[in-house]
Amino acid sequence: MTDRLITYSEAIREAIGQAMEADPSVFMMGEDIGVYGGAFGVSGDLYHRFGAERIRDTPISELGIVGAAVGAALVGMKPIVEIQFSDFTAQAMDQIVNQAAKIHFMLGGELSVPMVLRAPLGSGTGAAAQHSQSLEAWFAHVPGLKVVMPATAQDAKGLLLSAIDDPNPVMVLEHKLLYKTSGPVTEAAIRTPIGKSAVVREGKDAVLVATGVMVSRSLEAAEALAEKGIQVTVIDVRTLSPLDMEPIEQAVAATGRVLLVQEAPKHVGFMAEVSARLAESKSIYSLEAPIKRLCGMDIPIPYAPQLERAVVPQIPNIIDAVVELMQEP
Amino acid sequence: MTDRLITYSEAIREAIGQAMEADPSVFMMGEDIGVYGGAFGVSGDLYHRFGAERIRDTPISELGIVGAAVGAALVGMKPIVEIQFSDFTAQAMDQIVNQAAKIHFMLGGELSVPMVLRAPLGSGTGAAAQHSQSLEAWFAHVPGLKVVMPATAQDAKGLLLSAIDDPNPVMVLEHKLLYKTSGPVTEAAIRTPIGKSAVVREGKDAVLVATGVMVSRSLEAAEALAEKGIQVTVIDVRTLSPLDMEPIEQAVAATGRVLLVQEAPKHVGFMAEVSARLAESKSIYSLEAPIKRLCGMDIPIPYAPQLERAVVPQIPNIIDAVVELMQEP
Amino acid sequence: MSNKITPLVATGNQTLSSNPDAARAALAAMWAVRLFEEAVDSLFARGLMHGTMHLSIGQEASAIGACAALRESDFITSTHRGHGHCIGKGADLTRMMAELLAKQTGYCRGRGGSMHIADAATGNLGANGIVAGGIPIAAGAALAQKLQNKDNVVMCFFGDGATNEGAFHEAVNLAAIWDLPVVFVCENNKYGMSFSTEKSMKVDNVADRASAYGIPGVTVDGNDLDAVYAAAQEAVDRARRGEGPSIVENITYRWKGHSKSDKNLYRTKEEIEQWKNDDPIEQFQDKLESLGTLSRDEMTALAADVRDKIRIAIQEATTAPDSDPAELLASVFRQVNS
Amino acid sequence: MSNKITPLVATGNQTLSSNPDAARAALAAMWAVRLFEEAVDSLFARGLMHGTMHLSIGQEASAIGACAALRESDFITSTHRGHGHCIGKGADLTRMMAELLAKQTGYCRGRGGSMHIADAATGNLGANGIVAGGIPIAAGAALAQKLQNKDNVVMCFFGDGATNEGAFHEAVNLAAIWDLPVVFVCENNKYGMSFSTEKSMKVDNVADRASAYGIPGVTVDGNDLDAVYAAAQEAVDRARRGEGPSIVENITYRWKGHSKSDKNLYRTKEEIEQWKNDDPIEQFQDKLESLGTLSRDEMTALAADVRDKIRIAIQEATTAPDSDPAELLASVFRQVNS
Ligand SMILES: Cc1ncc(C[n+]2csc(CCOP(=O)(O)OP(=O)(O)O)c2C)c(N)n1
Ligand SMILES: Cc1ncc(C[n+]2csc(CCOP(=O)(O)OP(=O)(O)O)c2C)c(N)n1
Ligand SMILES: [Mg+2]
Ligand SMILES: [Mg+2]
Repeated sequence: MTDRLITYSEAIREAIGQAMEADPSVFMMGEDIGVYGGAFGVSGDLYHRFGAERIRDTPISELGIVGAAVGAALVGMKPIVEIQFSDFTAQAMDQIVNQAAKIHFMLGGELSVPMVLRAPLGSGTGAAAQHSQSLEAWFAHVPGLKVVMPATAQDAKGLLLSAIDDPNPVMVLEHKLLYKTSGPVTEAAIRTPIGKSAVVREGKDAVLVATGVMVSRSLEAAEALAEKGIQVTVIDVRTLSPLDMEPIEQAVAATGRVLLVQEAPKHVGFMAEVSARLAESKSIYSLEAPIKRLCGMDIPIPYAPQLERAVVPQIPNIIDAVVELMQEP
Repeated sequence: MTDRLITYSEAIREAIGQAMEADPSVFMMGEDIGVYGGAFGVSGDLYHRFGAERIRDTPISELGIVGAAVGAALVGMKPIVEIQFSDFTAQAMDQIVNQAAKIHFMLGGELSVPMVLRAPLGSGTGAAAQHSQSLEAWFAHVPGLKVVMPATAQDAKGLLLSAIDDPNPVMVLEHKLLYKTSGPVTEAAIRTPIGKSAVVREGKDAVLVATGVMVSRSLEAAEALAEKGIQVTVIDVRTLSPLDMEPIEQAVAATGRVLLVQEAPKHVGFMAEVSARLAESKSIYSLEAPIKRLCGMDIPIPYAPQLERAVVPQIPNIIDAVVELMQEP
Repeated sequence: MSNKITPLVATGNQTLSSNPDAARAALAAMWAVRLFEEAVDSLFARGLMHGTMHLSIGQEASAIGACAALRESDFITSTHRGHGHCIGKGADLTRMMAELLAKQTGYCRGRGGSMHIADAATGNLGANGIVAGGIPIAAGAALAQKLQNKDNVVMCFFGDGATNEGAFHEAVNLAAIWDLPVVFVCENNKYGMSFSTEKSMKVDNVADRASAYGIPGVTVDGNDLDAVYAAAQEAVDRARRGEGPSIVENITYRWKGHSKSDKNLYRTKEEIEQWKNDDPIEQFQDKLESLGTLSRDEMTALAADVRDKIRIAIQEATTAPDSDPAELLASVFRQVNS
Repeated sequence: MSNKITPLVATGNQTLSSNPDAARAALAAMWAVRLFEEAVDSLFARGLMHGTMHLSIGQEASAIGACAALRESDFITSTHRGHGHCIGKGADLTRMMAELLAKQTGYCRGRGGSMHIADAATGNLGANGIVAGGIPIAAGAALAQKLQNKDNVVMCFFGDGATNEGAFHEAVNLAAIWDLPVVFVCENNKYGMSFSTEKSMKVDNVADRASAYGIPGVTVDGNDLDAVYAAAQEAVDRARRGEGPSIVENITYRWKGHSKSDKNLYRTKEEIEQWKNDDPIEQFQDKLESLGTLSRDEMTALAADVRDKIRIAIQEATTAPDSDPAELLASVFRQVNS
């Protein structure tokens, strides 16, 4: 793997650029993705490289844009839609859920919707409750959608390229706090397979399963725990649907202790599914402690920085939760 | 309790009528709820009893209607919105999730949104993928929303009246297949408390936890199982958020075996949360078998009757799953 | 062995009624819609069909007149009341019937039913169970034509009620600002389910809404096949020339209830009767006779021929295999290497 | 101890500039918006404020002229660019500043920030972080007035970009068909973030969209306080008389970037400079002087007085307690017996 370091945003931009060069049917639609360069600067100079037709600025019409992507995808294009904040997918749920996700199956299989929907989720920017949600559980619950959450710059590129290749609608949920973080990213148009979880650190005492920005927080917590003599495995789920449980089950079998970490509110969140899968499989017999979850509180994200920090898991919370977990039962 | 039998629809209509007589601030909005009487006949004659102002027919504008309900609720009204099929809540997600659910908290606590949103969910009517979804997991995951799913005529009345009393937004998810089913319903304006699960049958061998139409299917399965000598407890969750785990944990402690039954697709569905709550509590130590889920397949609901039946749990499936469960480990 | 009616024939700035071939094809198509739906209605009444059903009987001229302006390579998006659009674009009657009868040989392999018939081969991107759901999709398909430098047009069907959905507003605006080759055909049958246009909007015509998007909007007698065709052809030509979208509003009426649950409490028997006297098929036949384009005998023979096709559709569909649950799980996603 | 400017004064069919009290109140309000936002801008620049920020500097006449037409019992819904609306309706400057500084004493107890300031006491139903999110809410609040037989009016503020959202379409249509007492005030500052109105719509003015709903729509110079007030007052009176909603479009311009991330790549320095020469406050002051309504000295004193209020707001807010995490869990729902 390369040791070239670029940011998560740059990796996404590079992926889009490479896909658009390779395939004229790939194009992008979104609000302020053109000369503005995107609300989070992700599309950057793509507008100047590919022009206004293929890097298409749109009015503030999320439902219309996503619907237009569905229609374009039905007749041979490969649209990439950027929704400025994942919170605004609420505006487009009909086209995402009732149209894009169902068309291939419901209409008999001839037509399909090779569409990619990119949206930044997560808190930590002081943007308050309507601009900070983590709604991945909604999409993972919808048959017909694939859902990925890249946690590194490399996967931001690799998962997006796989999503663009995929003949089905794929939701790519990026984390705002990761855009400016850097990591080694392969220059070639590499693919990260959709549907594969990744073991990003190995340890014999317990397993941390995380998504999005919680992956890097779990890794930092793991460092601190190592100093306390607790060796933890960290698994980056990467694809929420279809979900790859195998590495998770193996790690749980090996350690007997697991902590599931997500930023989203706990109640009926994604990690409930990981827990339920473990509890209904033979993994349950190798557990030495309850299956613990460390999640966001069931509270809208507040504006004040100290409040915002208080409602989602921070590194010290992860450390404490693992220490507790080691004391179980 | 009364032995007067009325249908689930009649019970809902009776609740709305009693609430509107008792409180002039209660009114209803929805598509074809007036002279048409509602797509499923629920509003029936209310239009003739209360007139066009308070039983308000609307254009086909789900987002607008729900938003109007939010606005009316902010200034002292108690709107009840009927969404013709719960699938169309997709059109209104912004107002439900980004507005109604967050306003009280996000705006500092002075304002609140005492709104009730009624919507029929579920399959079994041959209406195919866009008219048959069970989306309760979405709403249960949203902080600021309360979510109830009445499984009997009595609760259809009692939970709705509690929802109307509640100063917060409440989603009342009714099941289409239950509208024409009858049960004993108290004539007085009784309340079923929001936030209380109900043990609807007791048995020493295993626990069935169910929602919506799966409650009656579980009870029928329980009858058949009793003949096989298997005594099961059946719990009707009734309120998905806030969730009352106490009776569930007690029953699991007593029997050691549990099957969670839902119509919605399995992946990241509501029952994953029930499973995760059991697995992270002391209940896990009293388990004699894995925590099993019997759910809808992760497939859009198909039109053909035999296909439609095949993708959601039927009584024989429940019976088989319990028999299997008894053989674990 | 396909079971289709002969394709519709466009006549440019001539009327359909003045051209024997075009008139024959259009009349056959209208009969096909009428007879297909009458058959479906009775199958339903006899409990041989399940689900629900939205019939367009009385609206045949709107669907057929509009589709007559399209090329084979053009696309349509349709609605819950879509049998007419489907037939107008050239669908196979047996496969349509098979879908409604939940058969493996149906257009959706029995997964969609009446509300979801699609036919990639004839450019039918699908009926839609979501009111206004197809409008943004049509705009997107039209955007694709532009990006692919093709001169195909997308015809987007929807009802009067659909124009109150946000999806209509956003999609028509997108089509307008990007000059997309789409024709928005509003089939204004006076009601969205039970809610009349007098109540659902403060303007007289849906076409009055075009001005908000800076595009042309026309209102025509939707039961007059020639009028519908003329308006549609003009809008299609405009779109094909790259001059952007238009709204064509066809004023028509559904004779049957909205769906199976409709007791018609929101409209009077008189109103229904009055509109039945304005039968689009009768009207067109009288015109053809008076113009001498076709004789009564030819027309009778033509109707009988269509009736046979419907009979065949029912026979073939009834004996076809039921759709197969075994294939469901593998059908949710298109396989990555297919 | 409240820290407010004196309430705005309506002048019926007279101009605000012709009435010393009204002129004084309106000028003070415009200065309050300008100086509040300049203060906020520098607090932000100095890293003393977090989150993001949408400033309305340059648009003061739109917010204040419109609010001047309202009674205390009337309501408003506001936007992400809402400081002007908030002040126009009579908000406390210290509590506003405290909210932006994430303090317990802020309007939202530090939970909402700039994008969510609401003030039940002055009928401000809340700013909204969702573009067009407040429009259906305004329609609903207006419906409530009707159902409660009150003669209050709801003024709904939104931007040009918001009119491309389905929420705008659905809500304006509802207000129109039900003749609701709501005034839709579009603050057309030429851009939705970076997307110009020339690109986002094919009509010249947002007011042209009113015809699609059968309601009046007017476009006025949004930097001319008297013009804004006159249009707003007419629409408010109409609404109060039960004659239904209108769209009032104020053509204006934001001097600052859309938000903190804006590099102004989509517009020219010249354009910005040109609009700065059309300063609504300057304009109004010149007019007051030439009319002899107020003297320069009076106006200077008035501005200085507002500046003190802003200084006090910063002082009081800065020393207020930070918002308290302990109360969060109990604050998601209103308690059932409260
Ligand atoms: C988003 C949505 N809302 C409501 C419905 C229920 N519904 C189905 S058809 C219909 C009426 C549609 O009226 P119109 O658009 O005029 O078409 P028509 O039925 O008259 O042909 C309604 C309300 C739906 N399918 N989708
Ligand atoms: C539904 C939604 N889409 C997109 C955004 C991001 N956004 C915030 S403000 C804005 C521009 C709004 O433009 P306009 O309505 O003209 O108001 P202005 O900012 O010019 O005052 C955008 C795109 C949002 N907050 N909500
Ligand atoms: Mg109609
Ligand atoms: Mg603007």
